[in-house]
Amino acid sequence: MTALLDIRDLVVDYGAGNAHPAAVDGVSLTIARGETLALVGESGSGKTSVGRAILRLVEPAAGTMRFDGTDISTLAGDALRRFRRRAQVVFQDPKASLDPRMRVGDIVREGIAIHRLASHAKGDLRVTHLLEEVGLSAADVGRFPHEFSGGERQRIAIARALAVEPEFLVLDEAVSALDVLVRRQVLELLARLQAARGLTYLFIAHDLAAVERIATRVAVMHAGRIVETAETATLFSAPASPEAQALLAAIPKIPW
Amino acid sequence: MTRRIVVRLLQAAAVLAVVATAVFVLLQFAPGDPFAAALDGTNVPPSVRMEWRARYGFDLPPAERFVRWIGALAHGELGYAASRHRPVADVVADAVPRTLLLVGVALALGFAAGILVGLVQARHHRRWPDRLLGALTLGGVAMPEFLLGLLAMTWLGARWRLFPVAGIASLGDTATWPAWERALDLLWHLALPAVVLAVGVAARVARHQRAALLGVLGEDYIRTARAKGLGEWRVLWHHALPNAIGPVLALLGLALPSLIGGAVLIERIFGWPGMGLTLFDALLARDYPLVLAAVLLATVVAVVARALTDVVAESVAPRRARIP
Amino acid sequence: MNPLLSVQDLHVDAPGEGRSILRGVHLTLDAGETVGVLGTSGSGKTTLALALLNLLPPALRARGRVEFEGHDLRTLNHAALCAVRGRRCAMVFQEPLTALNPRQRVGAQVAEVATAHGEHDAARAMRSAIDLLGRTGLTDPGERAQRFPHQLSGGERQRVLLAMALLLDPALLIADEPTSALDVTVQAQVLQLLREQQRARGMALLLVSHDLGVLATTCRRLLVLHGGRIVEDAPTPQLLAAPVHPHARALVDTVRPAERRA
Amino acid sequence: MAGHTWRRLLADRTARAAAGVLGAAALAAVLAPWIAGYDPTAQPDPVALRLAAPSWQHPFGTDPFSRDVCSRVLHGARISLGVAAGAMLLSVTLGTTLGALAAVLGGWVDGVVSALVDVLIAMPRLLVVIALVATFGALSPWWLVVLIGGSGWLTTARIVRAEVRDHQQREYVTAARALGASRWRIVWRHLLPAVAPQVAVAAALALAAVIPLEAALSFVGLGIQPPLPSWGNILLDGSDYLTTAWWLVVFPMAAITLTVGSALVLADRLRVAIAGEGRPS
Repeated sequence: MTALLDIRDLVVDYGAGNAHPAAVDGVSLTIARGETLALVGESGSGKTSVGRAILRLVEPAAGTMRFDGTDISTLAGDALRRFRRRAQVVFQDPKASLDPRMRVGDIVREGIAIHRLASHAKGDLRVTHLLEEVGLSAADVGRFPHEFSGGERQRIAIARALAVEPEFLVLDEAVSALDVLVRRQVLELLARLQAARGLTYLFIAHDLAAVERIATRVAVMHAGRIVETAETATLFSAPASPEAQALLAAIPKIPW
Repeated sequence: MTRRIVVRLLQAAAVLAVVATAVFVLLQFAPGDPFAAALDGTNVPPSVRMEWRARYGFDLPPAERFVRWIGALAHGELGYAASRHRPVADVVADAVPRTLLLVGVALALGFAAGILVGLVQARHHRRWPDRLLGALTLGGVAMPEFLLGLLAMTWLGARWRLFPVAGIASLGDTATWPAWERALDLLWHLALPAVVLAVGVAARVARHQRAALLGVLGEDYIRTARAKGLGEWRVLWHHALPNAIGPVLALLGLALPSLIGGAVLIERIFGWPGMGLTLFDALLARDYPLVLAAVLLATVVAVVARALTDVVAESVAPRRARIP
Repeated sequence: MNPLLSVQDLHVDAPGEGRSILRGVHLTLDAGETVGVLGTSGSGKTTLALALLNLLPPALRARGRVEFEGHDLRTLNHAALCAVRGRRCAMVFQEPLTALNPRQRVGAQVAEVATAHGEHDAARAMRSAIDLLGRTGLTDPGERAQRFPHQLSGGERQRVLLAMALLLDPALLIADEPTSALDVTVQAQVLQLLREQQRARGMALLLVSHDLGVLATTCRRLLVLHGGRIVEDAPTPQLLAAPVHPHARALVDTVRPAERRA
Repeated sequence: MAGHTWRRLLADRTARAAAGVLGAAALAAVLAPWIAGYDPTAQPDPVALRLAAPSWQHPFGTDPFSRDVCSRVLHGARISLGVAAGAMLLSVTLGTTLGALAAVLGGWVDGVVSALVDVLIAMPRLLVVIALVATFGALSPWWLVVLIGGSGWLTTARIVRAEVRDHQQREYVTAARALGASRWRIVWRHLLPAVAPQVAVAAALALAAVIPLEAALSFVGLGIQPPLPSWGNILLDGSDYLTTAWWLVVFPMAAITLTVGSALVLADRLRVAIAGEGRPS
């Protein structure tokens, strides 16, 4: 199994100021091609910052990040843009992550246009295919995000990410804001896409219960560090760190 | 907080330097000087002209005059106002307190009335008191102050003689009047210009106060307050107003420059002998030292007041947690 | 015996948007009973909680009867309604940060409940507020009471809200998603506190949530709200074991562990 | 126009009425030479027609020189609204450009623009313009546009800078960055459309500030010079006859108050439409 992503001693430090995600204080992790690594931690643990640093949306202060063998921590200009074709992101709140003034067709097409992946006519066709792949219809291209439900919006965000044909997706609390029933459908969609396209996922969540069904392995974060990494089944049956034990204990025990 | 105050002070100093320089440079382009009218007649011998201009430094190169002016300024000397035959400092010392009185009273009246109107409008949102006051405040903002001043002076002053039409004191030997009578006389003269200015302020404040209150009334903590069983006025007064007053106080600083602009016109209409009237007279007489002093002082007042309100508004700004 | 709360045919419409949020809700709740309302987003569960105490935003119109301790809260005059709110029936909201006044110290916000309902001695109101803050698990309550909401953690803020609701020993506590905004471990602690206080005071609890786990571990009876109507009303074990309505079944299925699936 | 802020605005009856008033005023200004019954400077009979009350021949009456007030107000609209529109366009363009550049480039550009705004905004605008006009003597309307417009960009720059910075923090912009969009693509495709409604608010407010400014200048004799009519100098002419010939003042006053009020209402309704952003229309 080859590592698609290999991170060593990642540090993210925002300095003074307050409107930032939490800092990261020396995180190392590897993700193998085709697997799903869940990164779980409470608010302030730094899990979101790890995802953003990998995508180079925030600048890491120290550490190395290798993606498919190349160092991505210092990429710039064209090389950075080419990397962004390979690694994409889906955020928690599709209401915030979709430009409310753009039509769905233009939102999904934006990546295709930036990377000049298709002519105009072919681009249309590709957008249609993508929308159908995520469970929407070709007729939706002319509508605005606010005309859709939360689950449908998240499907639009997934289609936008897939438009540049990435190998790696950061799912930053991508299903946390969805209703339980919709969440299950979107998780099924993500699993289907992973199988069909050979995708690798970094699945960020604040709640262990949410990752049990999708994760291959789970890494638990606390105060900017990873305190435990284990196969999903192992972590749920025998959590080693107090943080993992607390997260597991917090799942309500329904009296069946 | 301390850093903010220091930055504000530095900015205030920068404004003053910029204004002083700009006004001085601009006036160099202006044709004529204070002596043009009096001395450039054919009867005055050139030597006399030279002598008078030399006495007040008008024969020096502009750069040197600027340096001298700034130097004098640092010593509190503002030069000689030829059109008034008095030192500028004396003219200004008379005029500035009058303008401050006018603007201060207008601000106090305007903010008190505006906040009250905003509260009533928010309390009766979308019902008739809100609509009526909304129409009135809109008119109050849309109608230029000088027009309102003109109407008030003509009807309440000239036509119905309820108030004096001009000046700051009644004619006659008011100096011998008892103090309280002089004070009443001053108030009587102050009433119209101050109320006219206050109407514009109140209308603007009310519109902001209403909008700020309505914004705050949609907040969760207002719902909490209602769920506690508080009455509507108590909710408005104790929970909405403290959170909605910040933007309105910030308006104080932002509105002040335009209020001083408005006061200039109002002083002219009502013959109120403050800085505005002084400025107009000085402009007509091309009395440069006086013009410079007038513009500079008006700016000082605006800048200082803005810095103060900024600090106040900052200290009452809603407290929010860090975003995780 | 009459029920403590009896809601009959409650409708809430949004005339501006031309849609209905609640379409005829019926529910009853006895004194001391714990009832959970389960609903997904858009089911109208928050609207239901707010409508009970006439706290709906002005854009929404309600009709129907909400009888509480013998009064119809929908038609009660404003002063009488204010006397019920916070004293006989209190409420806890979802977002503890925004539900607290950012410019008032939290102790004063708790004490205000007492002064609003006739306690004239401000010092005594503050003492009882601090005392209760301590009993809701706030460490050093005297010092915490002097803080502003943004100086507390999320869990502490929710404890403050809870203290505010419990101060006058209400007969009914309505809690709308009281733990959804909290970290999972804090959520567990706050739920534990809520259960303890309910038992100790014997008050009725109407808990509204999207999380079946939260409801099932706290309430004896569960209602499922769907499309503005109560589609299922059953004791918790019965609902878990044999949900009738398809929507209720789907919701139960999402949390049912694999080994219990049919 | 994509984006439903504009659609919400169009659906708003109050906003349509305000826009209608402004549109009618603009139309009247443009068509003044054809719809005004008289030459605004003609003095047909300074004796018999002096200060004639409103009548069918002269719906707004005549002034002390027997000129038709209605024609003067219509032609005055050309000057007053022309100067106002020009000054508004200048200040909004300047403000939007500088505010957006400051927010997007950050660093020293932001420092310079912000410091400039902070410093200049404390200066009383009317005073500065009066001082300038008085210094240079009577100015052509074009110079008035430059002066008034050039001194009015500060508020727009503040608003645009704050709005752009706000939107830069939002997740849809982060998503565009993650897609590999360049800085200027983000500005052009996402940020400018996002702040456009706020710019429109700033424009309406600028118009509401500039019309009274021109009127005030002309009223004290420092703006538009006679015989060219403007709303301000018509008022100046009429101010001596307030108690005897009300029509000299009432009509230009109504014109100013109506146009300024409409601009303010439009700004209000735009704000309401913006607040409803993201919700179904």
